[in-house]
Amino acid sequence: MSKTWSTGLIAFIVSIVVLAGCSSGGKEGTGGASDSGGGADPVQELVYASAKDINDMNPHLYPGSMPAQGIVYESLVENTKDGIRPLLAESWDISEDGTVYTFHLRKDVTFHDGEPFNAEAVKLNIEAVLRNAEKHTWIKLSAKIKEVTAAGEHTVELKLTEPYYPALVEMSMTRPFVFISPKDFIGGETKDGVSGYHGTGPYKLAEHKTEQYAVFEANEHYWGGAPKIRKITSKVLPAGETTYLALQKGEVNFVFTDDRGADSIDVEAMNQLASSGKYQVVRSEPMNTKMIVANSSRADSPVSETAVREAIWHAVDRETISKSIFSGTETAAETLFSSNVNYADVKLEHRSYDLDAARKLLEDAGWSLESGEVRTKAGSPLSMKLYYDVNSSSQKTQAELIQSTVKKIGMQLELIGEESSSIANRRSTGDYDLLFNQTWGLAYDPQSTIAAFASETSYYHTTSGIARAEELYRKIDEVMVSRDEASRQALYADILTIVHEEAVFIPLTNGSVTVVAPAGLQGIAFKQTQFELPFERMYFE
Amino acid sequence: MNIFRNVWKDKLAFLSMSVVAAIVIVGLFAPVFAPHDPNEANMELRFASASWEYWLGNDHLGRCILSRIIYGIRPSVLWVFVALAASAAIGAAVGFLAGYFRGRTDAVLMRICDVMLSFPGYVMSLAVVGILGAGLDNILIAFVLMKWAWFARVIRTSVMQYAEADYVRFSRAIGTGHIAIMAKHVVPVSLPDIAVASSSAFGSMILQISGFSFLGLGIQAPHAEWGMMLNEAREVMFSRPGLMLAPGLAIVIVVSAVNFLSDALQTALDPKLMKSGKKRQEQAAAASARLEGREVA
Amino acid sequence: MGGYIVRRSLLSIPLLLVISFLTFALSHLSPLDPAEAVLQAQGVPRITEELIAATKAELGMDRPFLVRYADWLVSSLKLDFGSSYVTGKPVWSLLGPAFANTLKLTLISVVAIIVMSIALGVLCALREGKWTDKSVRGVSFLLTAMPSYWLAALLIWYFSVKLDWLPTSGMDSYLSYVLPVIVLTINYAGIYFRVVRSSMLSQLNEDYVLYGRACGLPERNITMRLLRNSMQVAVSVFGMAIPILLGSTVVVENVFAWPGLGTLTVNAILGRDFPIIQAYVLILAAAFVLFNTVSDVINAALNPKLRKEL
Amino acid sequence: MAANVLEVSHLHIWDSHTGRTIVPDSSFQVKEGGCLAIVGESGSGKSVTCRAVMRLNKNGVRHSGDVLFKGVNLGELPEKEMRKWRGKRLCMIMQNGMRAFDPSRVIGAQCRETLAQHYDWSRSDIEAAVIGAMERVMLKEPASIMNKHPHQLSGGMLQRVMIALAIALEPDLIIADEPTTALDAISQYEVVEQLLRLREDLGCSMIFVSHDLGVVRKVADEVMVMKDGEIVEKGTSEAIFSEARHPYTRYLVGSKQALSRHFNRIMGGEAVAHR
Repeated sequence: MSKTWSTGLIAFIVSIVVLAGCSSGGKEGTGGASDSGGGADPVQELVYASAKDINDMNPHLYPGSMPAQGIVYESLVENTKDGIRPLLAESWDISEDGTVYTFHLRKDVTFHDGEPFNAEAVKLNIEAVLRNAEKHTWIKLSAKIKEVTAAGEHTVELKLTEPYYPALVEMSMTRPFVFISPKDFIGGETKDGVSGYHGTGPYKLAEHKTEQYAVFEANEHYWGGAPKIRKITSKVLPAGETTYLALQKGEVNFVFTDDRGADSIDVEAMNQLASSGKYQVVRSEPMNTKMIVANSSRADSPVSETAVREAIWHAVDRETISKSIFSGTETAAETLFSSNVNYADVKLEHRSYDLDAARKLLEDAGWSLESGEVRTKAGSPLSMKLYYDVNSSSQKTQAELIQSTVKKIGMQLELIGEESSSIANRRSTGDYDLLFNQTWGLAYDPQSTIAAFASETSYYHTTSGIARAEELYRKIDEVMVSRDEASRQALYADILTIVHEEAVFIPLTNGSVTVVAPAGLQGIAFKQTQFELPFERMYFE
Repeated sequence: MNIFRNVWKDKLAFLSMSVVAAIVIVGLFAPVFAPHDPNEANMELRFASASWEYWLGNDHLGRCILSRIIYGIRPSVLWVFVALAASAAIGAAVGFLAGYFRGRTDAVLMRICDVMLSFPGYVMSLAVVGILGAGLDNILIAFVLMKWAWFARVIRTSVMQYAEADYVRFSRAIGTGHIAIMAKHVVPVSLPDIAVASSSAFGSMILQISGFSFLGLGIQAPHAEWGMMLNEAREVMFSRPGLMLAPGLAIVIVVSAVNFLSDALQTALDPKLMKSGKKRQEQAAAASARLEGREVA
Repeated sequence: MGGYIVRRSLLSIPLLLVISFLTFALSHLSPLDPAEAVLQAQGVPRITEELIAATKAELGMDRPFLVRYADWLVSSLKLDFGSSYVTGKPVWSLLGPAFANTLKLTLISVVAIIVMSIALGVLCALREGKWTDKSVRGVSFLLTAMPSYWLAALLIWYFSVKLDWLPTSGMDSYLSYVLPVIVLTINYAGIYFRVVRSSMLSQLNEDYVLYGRACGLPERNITMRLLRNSMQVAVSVFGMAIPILLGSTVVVENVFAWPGLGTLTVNAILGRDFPIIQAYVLILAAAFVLFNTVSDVINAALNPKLRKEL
Repeated sequence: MAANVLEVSHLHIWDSHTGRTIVPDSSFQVKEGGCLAIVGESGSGKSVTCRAVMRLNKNGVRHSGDVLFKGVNLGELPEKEMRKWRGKRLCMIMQNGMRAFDPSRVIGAQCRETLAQHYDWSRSDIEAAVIGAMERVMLKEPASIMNKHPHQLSGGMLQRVMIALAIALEPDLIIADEPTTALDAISQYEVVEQLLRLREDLGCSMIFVSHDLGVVRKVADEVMVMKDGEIVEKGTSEAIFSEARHPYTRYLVGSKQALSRHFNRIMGGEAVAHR
């Protein structure tokens, strides 16, 4: 009996498997998003490649994709090149003492689910954020809001515990002070998840297939007018070369620098695409500075010495990095902020690529090359760890290049590639010698970046080891409350001079946001941050 | 030694053996063979094509690809071999104990092996790396942790055959110590089986470890490793497909040489096993058991 | 036979318990505090001591280890693996669809692997030592020696770029299955066909082959006999191919951007999303044990001698 | 005088892999209706010779020389034709019934498969023929045997199934390759009885391979003794058993005598076994 039984079993398994295969294939064929790729006809549709899933779109938490959240949710005000501009708030008043902000909301705004956007909704949203305050300590405003009151159907009052000069800037950020329909709250809260993702933005989330794609459709009732691009799809494509192929084949038709500053395809590939005539490559003006951050407070590491940091600065061949690694698309950065950044036009001495100068600095500081290839001082070697984002190929390439050059001056760098979240964690816990980082972008520079010098979550460990740390922190505190332009300018100059002299932020290049888009796409623009793009302004002729 | 003489006779096996030996020697003495420093960047030579000075051209940092391939032998092949040897040694020890003493020892040890083997090896390596963090050392640890049980199984089976042989019984009867018996009668005869088992696992381990490096979980930059080189080449795969060639071929050559060699070892052992149809069937079953050791990356 | 099935199944229960315990304990080996991992995974920009303590209480991590284990085990049986640290969604809602996607890929590949290995195995066994046998084996050796990602890259380059026949990645249509399935099939069929071949060869010398021929049966009938009998060895091997493949598609999924278990898990590992890793390991280990049990039972059905051993 | 049904001349068998000669040069004949026994130790080339006649040696094993079956040179027959002759005209009975049948299929299916190959009969005709043949070899409940797997039957029963199959096929020559070696004494007796009856009923010729001289004496008309591939002696049954010339034959006869006595005792006790 057993023999026939087994034969039957084989047949059974095989047939099941075949059936499963057929049925699944069939389903995919009908329900897939295969038609979403941009064809020859310029339909008003964009499919952009994204390394990661859009993830949880809850705007009051942090796992979600910022570009995606940026088109679904909006803040009260917007940070632009020309300063703070109205968005969901038509206008606002600030009380004499600087502690009460009164926002007058637009009256023609509804959430995607039809709920009205009004003072009550604003109050509920901000209060929900504040009830989860421990997750938002990085944004100082969250600790300074005393009360939110609805002073009328479309008037909201925000009372602060003390005056706070960057309040509006922080209100303009992509998260957490943005608004989701109160109907999506679960039990009056957003901190444990939300039941839907209805914002007020130009696009609404229509479909989300985890780890595959997310579809955003134009919001017909958008207060700023329905966007011309009818549909935006975020397609998950983890690897660079797949993205390039997908672009070539039209499976995706849009690519941009992601929120971590990494491009999913390399410059050469972009140029190839552009020369094919199907695509255009658009770059923003320099948005931020990519840099290596040195941990001055790590006493047991050579990196705590100014001379060592300066030597590294001298050993970075920015020109080559800019020319070879970025094919000239990013320019060499000699200072932490490029001079077009507000308050940053300060005269600072450039440290050029000069290995002899670097060697001399080390020699003078007592690091001598006795035997072997690595300098030593009091028996300990001149060796440090450099952390880079494992998903960014350009960081890795730069790290390897720098490692190879500093070897010539008798310095040893150990390279460690980690996930960006892990690197952020190292930055806040001080568990690093050197790591790659970037300034936060035009909207945040210099004030937010400089405020972060003193912030424990950001650059506290970077700056706290320097001799003039106290002075630095005092000046940072002063500049945040100073209301006089001239003294603000002087303070910023002092601050920038101190960190420059201490060489704790070793600049590499000025980064920009790059967009690869179909040749016919018009209206490509950028925001003041590298985290979002204004899709609603784009259109096909 | 007969086995090795047989392997010698087989031309293909001889070729494979020479290839493996050559690779091991080149890897061991990498500084002698490599024409350049594998980590020395020279951006002027970025993506340069082959030249008399750089036979295989240069990579994205202008480093010598040939030198990197040569230095890459160390993590890609030699360290894998060390991990293999470690897990084979642990497995052999357990296998000897279980196969020789039988009874309760065997039952307990085999239960443990069962548990270890019921974890899908690749999945667990992935999990261990995920928890301990990326890096070649952690991958190797994960492999040793996952592979020893499989060796223990294979070796136990082989030991059981020999432990029941008449001369072993005789030695036992005249009161020779366990360790002496094992050292004298059991270990030497099961060595060929260990060799076959290890060689059949070797190729797949090379593949798997390079796969981890490819996923970015393996060795850290700038050290050269073939999987890592492929990962680097992958970024410019369509603009410069040539970069994928050298490390890819290096892996294919080593792994096929190792596999051919393993196959030759197996056939060299065969005459003993193949005489009767019944034994052959057992062999087929053994082959299927071995298969689990040969998961693909 | 019934008794055997019961005994064999009972044996796998303690095994599953041990596995589940190790799986659960595994995430506690991490140098990172789980609560901290949760916060990091959620991308919270600033992590404070109080926040960690609050998170611990919220996730019930302040309870004793064994209590948490028991709790986790019981809910796991109901496919409730807790919530993802990163997204806060139930793990199964993420793992389920990914599992389905990987399963589709795996099953189709297993069918292709079985068909290929039987065809090639039979061909080579019948032509043992001849040119066909040697060349098929040689080629299969080279193909199995190829890293799957390398092979995948070559195939993408040729079929998707040069010829533009197939999509490069994703899971959008039937055509998306073609390349991943080919890569997996090439990698595994090269191994499995050797099993079929060697078990065919072991049957070739059996008397029933000679007797069948002596009775004037055509070769076709003889081959069918061989096939039927050698399949008994192969069936257990093929049975295990399913769980092995389920756990080994990681690299292929990575290259083809397949929204399956591998992709999900690699991301979970990089994001230290332990509940997903735990659930993944538990599910695959359980699949392993299950298939192992089933293939043992099948073997016992085929070979009555084995039944007595238990 | 009876014609020769099989004439083998200068049969040379060798292993093409190693080049080793297995049978250097043997010639022999089987008379129409006669039974030739091939005797010798294992490895003396008996089975290889039989398979050479059937053209069924393994890949590596080659042979030369003429094998004339009823005047037709089998070596020149196309393989397709040869296959039709196997079973129908030259039938084989194997040593080990347990292994001669496909272990994964029931006996009946295998019998039907064989008969269907040679006769253009309907399924029920075939069934009836098999059942009839089984009854003739004293197999009880043929219908249930047909539904059993080989491992559910005893060696003797399987041997008789093979004989039954031979009966149904009605061949001109039966080659029985050690049909009794693997059996216990009682089954041996039954099988030998059936073989004898088979010859009587069908009037066919037979090659009977064995190293059991007792059985040979009972079955064969002529005996051929092989040693290391060579035919050392050939003659009628009586001649070999009474006046063997070759020392090896004498040694065989001598050493087997003691054992044969035991067998003969059982053969003599027919009545006991039948009850």
